[in-house]
Amino acid sequence: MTKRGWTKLLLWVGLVVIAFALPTILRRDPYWLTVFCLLAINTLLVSSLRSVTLINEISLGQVGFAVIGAYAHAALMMKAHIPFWPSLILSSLFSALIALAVAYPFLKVKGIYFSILTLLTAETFRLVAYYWTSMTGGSLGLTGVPGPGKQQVPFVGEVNFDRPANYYYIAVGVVLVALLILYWLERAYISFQWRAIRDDNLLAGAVGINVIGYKTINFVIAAFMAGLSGALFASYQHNLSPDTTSRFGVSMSIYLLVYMVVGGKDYFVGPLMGTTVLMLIAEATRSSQQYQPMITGAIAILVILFLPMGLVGIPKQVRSWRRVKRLRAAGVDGVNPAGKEGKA
Amino acid sequence: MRSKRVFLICAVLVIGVLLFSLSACAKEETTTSSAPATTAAPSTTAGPETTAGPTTTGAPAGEVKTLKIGTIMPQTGPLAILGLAFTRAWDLYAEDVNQAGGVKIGNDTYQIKFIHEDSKGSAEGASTAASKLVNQDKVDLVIGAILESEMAAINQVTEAAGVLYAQANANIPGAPQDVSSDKPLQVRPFINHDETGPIDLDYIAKTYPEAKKIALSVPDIGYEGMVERLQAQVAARGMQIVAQEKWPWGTTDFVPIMTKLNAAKPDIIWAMVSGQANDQLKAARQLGFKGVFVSNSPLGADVFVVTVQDPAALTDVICNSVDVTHPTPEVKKLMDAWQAKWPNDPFISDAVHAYDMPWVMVQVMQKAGAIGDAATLVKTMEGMTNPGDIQTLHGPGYIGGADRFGVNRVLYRPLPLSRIMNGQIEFIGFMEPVKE
Amino acid sequence: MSSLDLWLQATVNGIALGWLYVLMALGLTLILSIMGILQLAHGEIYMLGAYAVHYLVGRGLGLYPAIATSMFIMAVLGIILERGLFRPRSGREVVLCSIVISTGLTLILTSAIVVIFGLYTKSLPLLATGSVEIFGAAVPKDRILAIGFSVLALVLLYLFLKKTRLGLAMIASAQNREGSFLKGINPNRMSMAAMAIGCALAALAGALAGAILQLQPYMGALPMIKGLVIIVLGGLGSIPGALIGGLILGLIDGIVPVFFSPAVASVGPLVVVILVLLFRPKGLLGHD
Amino acid sequence: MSLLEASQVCKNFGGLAAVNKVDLVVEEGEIVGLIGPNGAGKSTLLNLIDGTLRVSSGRIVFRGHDITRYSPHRRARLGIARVFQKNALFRSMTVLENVLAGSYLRTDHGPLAALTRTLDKVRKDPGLLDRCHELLELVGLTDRTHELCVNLPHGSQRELCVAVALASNPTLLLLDEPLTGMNAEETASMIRIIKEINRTRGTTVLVVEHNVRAVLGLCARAVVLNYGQKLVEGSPRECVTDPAVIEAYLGTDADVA
Repeated sequence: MTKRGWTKLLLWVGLVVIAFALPTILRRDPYWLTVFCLLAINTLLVSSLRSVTLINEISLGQVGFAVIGAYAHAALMMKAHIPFWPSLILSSLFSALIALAVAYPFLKVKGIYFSILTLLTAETFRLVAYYWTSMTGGSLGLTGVPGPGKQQVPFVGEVNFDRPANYYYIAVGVVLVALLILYWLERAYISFQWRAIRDDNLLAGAVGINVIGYKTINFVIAAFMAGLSGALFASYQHNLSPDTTSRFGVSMSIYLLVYMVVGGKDYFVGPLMGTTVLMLIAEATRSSQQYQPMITGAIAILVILFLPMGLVGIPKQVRSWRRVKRLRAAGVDGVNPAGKEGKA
Repeated sequence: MRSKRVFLICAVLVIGVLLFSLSACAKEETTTSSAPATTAAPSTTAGPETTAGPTTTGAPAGEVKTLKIGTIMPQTGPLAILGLAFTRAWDLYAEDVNQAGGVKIGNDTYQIKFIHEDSKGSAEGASTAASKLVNQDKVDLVIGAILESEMAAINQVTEAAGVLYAQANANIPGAPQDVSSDKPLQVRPFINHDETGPIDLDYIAKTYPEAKKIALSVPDIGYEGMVERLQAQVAARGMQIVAQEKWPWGTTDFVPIMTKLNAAKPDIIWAMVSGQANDQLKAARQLGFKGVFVSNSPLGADVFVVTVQDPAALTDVICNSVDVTHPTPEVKKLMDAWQAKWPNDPFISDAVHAYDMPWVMVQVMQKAGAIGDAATLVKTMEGMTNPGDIQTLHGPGYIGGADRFGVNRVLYRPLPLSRIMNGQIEFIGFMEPVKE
Repeated sequence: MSSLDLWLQATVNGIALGWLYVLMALGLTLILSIMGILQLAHGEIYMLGAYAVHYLVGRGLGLYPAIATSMFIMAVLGIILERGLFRPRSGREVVLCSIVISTGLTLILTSAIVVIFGLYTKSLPLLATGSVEIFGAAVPKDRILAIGFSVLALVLLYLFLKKTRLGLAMIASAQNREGSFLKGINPNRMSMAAMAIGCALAALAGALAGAILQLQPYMGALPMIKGLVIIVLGGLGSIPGALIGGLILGLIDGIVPVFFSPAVASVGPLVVVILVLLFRPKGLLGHD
Repeated sequence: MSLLEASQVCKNFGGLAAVNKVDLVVEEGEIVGLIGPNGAGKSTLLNLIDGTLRVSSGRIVFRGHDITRYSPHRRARLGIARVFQKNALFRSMTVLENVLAGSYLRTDHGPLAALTRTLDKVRKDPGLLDRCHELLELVGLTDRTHELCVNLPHGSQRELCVAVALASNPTLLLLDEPLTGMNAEETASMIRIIKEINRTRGTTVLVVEHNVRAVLGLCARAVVLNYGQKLVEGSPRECVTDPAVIEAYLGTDADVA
């Protein structure tokens, strides 16, 4: 392992340790745990969006798969009385299945069209949830989505995971496992094919890579993760509503993209960084309520204009600025003395 | 291999932290699950020890404390205008009380402090805000929400923390998110405008005896129960509903809906509780509807006059909202305070409903003799069922609702009735809600 | 009212709405095809245009001069936005940058309007009151006027695009960005013209919609989605496509809620567009 | 049986026939040149053969398989490789990685394996690396293995394109204007590489080229397209002296002579 690899591993372990120690550090303050719980769930959703960018597409429809995951989880637990864990997996799988069903025609559409297509699809899923009153409760919302309930934990005893402070462990744990899977995929051989497709899909096809096939795998995995985050959210919130202002509205789809870009879309920790920074800024600026969207908007624009690599990319960015400065300085040194001499 | 060993150490470390942290929560489980957390002791502040304000009577005694009320309303997003009206009314209420030296509850005098939080119009925003208010700010009471999903989200947090929750507004009375016996700490110091059905129908029967056919315009947000109730009330008066159209939340153009309703040739178009009744009136009149237009929403008659503009359209319009052109002295006082503070913003009639909410809750606390624990307060409130037990800006009211919602936790008070003729607002009077 | 009258009424409503949608969609389609970006803040330009009219009318300007001024201001704003924010920078992903920048812009503009004008719903002076009868159906006069203005604006736009060098260059550039670049058309100038025209059209649509309906800080979101649906339906860069798409969507919005349910009216077009994208990824009248 | 048989192949864009009823036969082991003036449909025909575009009508048979409806990657699997006209490379990758990516077909064990095997393991497979280095040696890029491909000069990028295409060990190599934008030295080197591929590996080559002189030196047989139709077929010498071809090329006499 290289030195950088070690630092990276150490940082990750530190992050995980802090994540699990947070409840103790915060003296089990349910408010901050609520915030961090949502943060974890959102990070997963943003990571799923980032995972689609690996095939050079911008999906504005991850929220649509979160809707499916959330309502499927609610239906499985409330109507079919399936326990929490199987339901969590099944509902995510269901979301992935829907993605698989639409993948072939969807992935033939590229670029800006793909973005519009996914945006409208997510909106369609939301509207279906809105109008399918018998299943989803419609605009009235669905109340009483169960959480994991009391569960036996080895060495610890019975823990009631319905309490927000304890649900935190489930949310963070599941999200960590999901992120680990996504991380694995980026180290796996398949990431090489995705990269090839991202760089040039015609050439990828010409060297024998099944472009639609590998894109489908990516899309389905991303939908699984989005569905998982939706299901986690359903059990966290215990009630769901498909209003435009809810987290299933169009604006959330686009927000996710902002989270990702602000964090740095080329980095695996980008979504985590972006979500954390923007959500914590939103919490910190609670008092300046009507200016809050303005702050988020300004951050988004500034980052795109001045930090194209995002917050995680700052060190790299600074290094490149320095290099440019050095080169300029060198250039000036090389040219200017003569000029000065000439003037003098 | 070295790296494998490191991974092992890391894994052990992570699991260790997890178990340690979890064991803490299992321990806490056993200590706290038996007794719900009680509200924190209010902090004491120095201040003038007089009591006045709309609710206070009696001589000053005891210490001056702070009554902390957390509010959760949409402050950003499309519903923010409602949040604005409500929070401003609450600030004015706090000003009234605090300038008069506070409110006397039991032996102590309380200054009122509001902490406003933004629900962003979403359930997750509401629940985060509730969690902050309850766990960080340690408020004594939570008021707020507009959407049903937000109410459910708040109730979940307040119920777990043992804090009283007074819900603002109920778009859909009797919905699963409304007050009920399975939510022991949720109350509604707010009347529903669907209580106006019999009042409006009786007035129409008297004023427009030949009008029998009603066309209903219904927002598609779960009003089925309210429509059923109205149907029974209509049938009891020998009228009939000839058409009914549902429109989705967020509709701005009502011409298609009104086209269809108008096609049934109704005598009356009835716009069920919605903030867009003015747009509906405009559309109906533009399409040539000449009959009676009823709006039982909290939308002020003055709003109709300002937005519809055309006097020909502003005729035979019946409103149940606060009539700001014919206010009671108390409402006038509130409007003046508003104008003094925000001279550029017209008064929003929802503020009247909002002002009553903390006032009602304070009256309950006064009756209970302490800001006390939530369960006692709810019990006290349930007992205030005699007319006149509660004072509101609209006159004497009482707590009821058992016949409709199974629990007596809903405010009832007189409802205003106005009519617009040729662009002029006529105030008919205050009507007592009728049980039907 | 007979069922025929109902049809007629619904159709006229639909056409009136459709023309407003067309104004939105034309701007979007020009911007999207010439600049290759997704300008999600176009709905906010529409909102801003309406508020500018409101402000100017409040300062004593007549409604029509106010609309003209607002269109001009928005055109200038469009040029500023293009130069300052949307002009592609080397090495950046254009689509991604445009989505994020326009999202930021949406947030900033909406909350700026809230801070400046407050949350209150505002109204503009009515274009007209009452209604006229056409074949037995009552048609609101203000809608007829709105159709008139939209058609006028479109005729002027058509003449501009067909009769001037700049207009012809814009059409060429909308149909084939790279090709026109090779033929010596300056893409930056095209982008500026597209933004200016698009924003002016959005301002007109906003002002007309504001006069027919009402002004709110959040009024831009719905027309934005409608605009996206239309340009996909009609085909990117296709001006007749935007026209036809807008009218189709207007008719759907006018007729479907009357004869079917609003649910069908809101979900239907989305499903249609998804299907169109799947089978003709460049839209009904789009070209490769 | 011929290696590739395209019969009555048509491709329409809207109303325009870019390729119109073209018959093309390529025998195993030969180098065939495809020439014609601008817009004659040469690249389109190549796109139809490698599957980037689907034929409007007609039939394409490769090694006895009817591949008319095959997607590009299935054709690649059968042994068709392609070098695109513009320098199509995996832009974010180094020179070596490009060739590794080109070797996909030799490392593919299905999607499940792709999900479970790490990239590092595949990358460090010694057999694979040897092959890649061999290819880089062939095109003369051994000293730039770890450079980002976009940093190479145009000529070297073109050579790398050939290496990427060869990495899948194709039977038929389709080259789309491999010599455009090259100086004399680079052109000579590219021609040498193509000939060597054909000689040592037995790879059949179908090359579209503008530079008729180069085609004369490279191919044993040439096909001339004009307006989407086949004009003449025969030895390069025959082709360029054919009056119809001269007419088609009118104005570019210098090239022909």
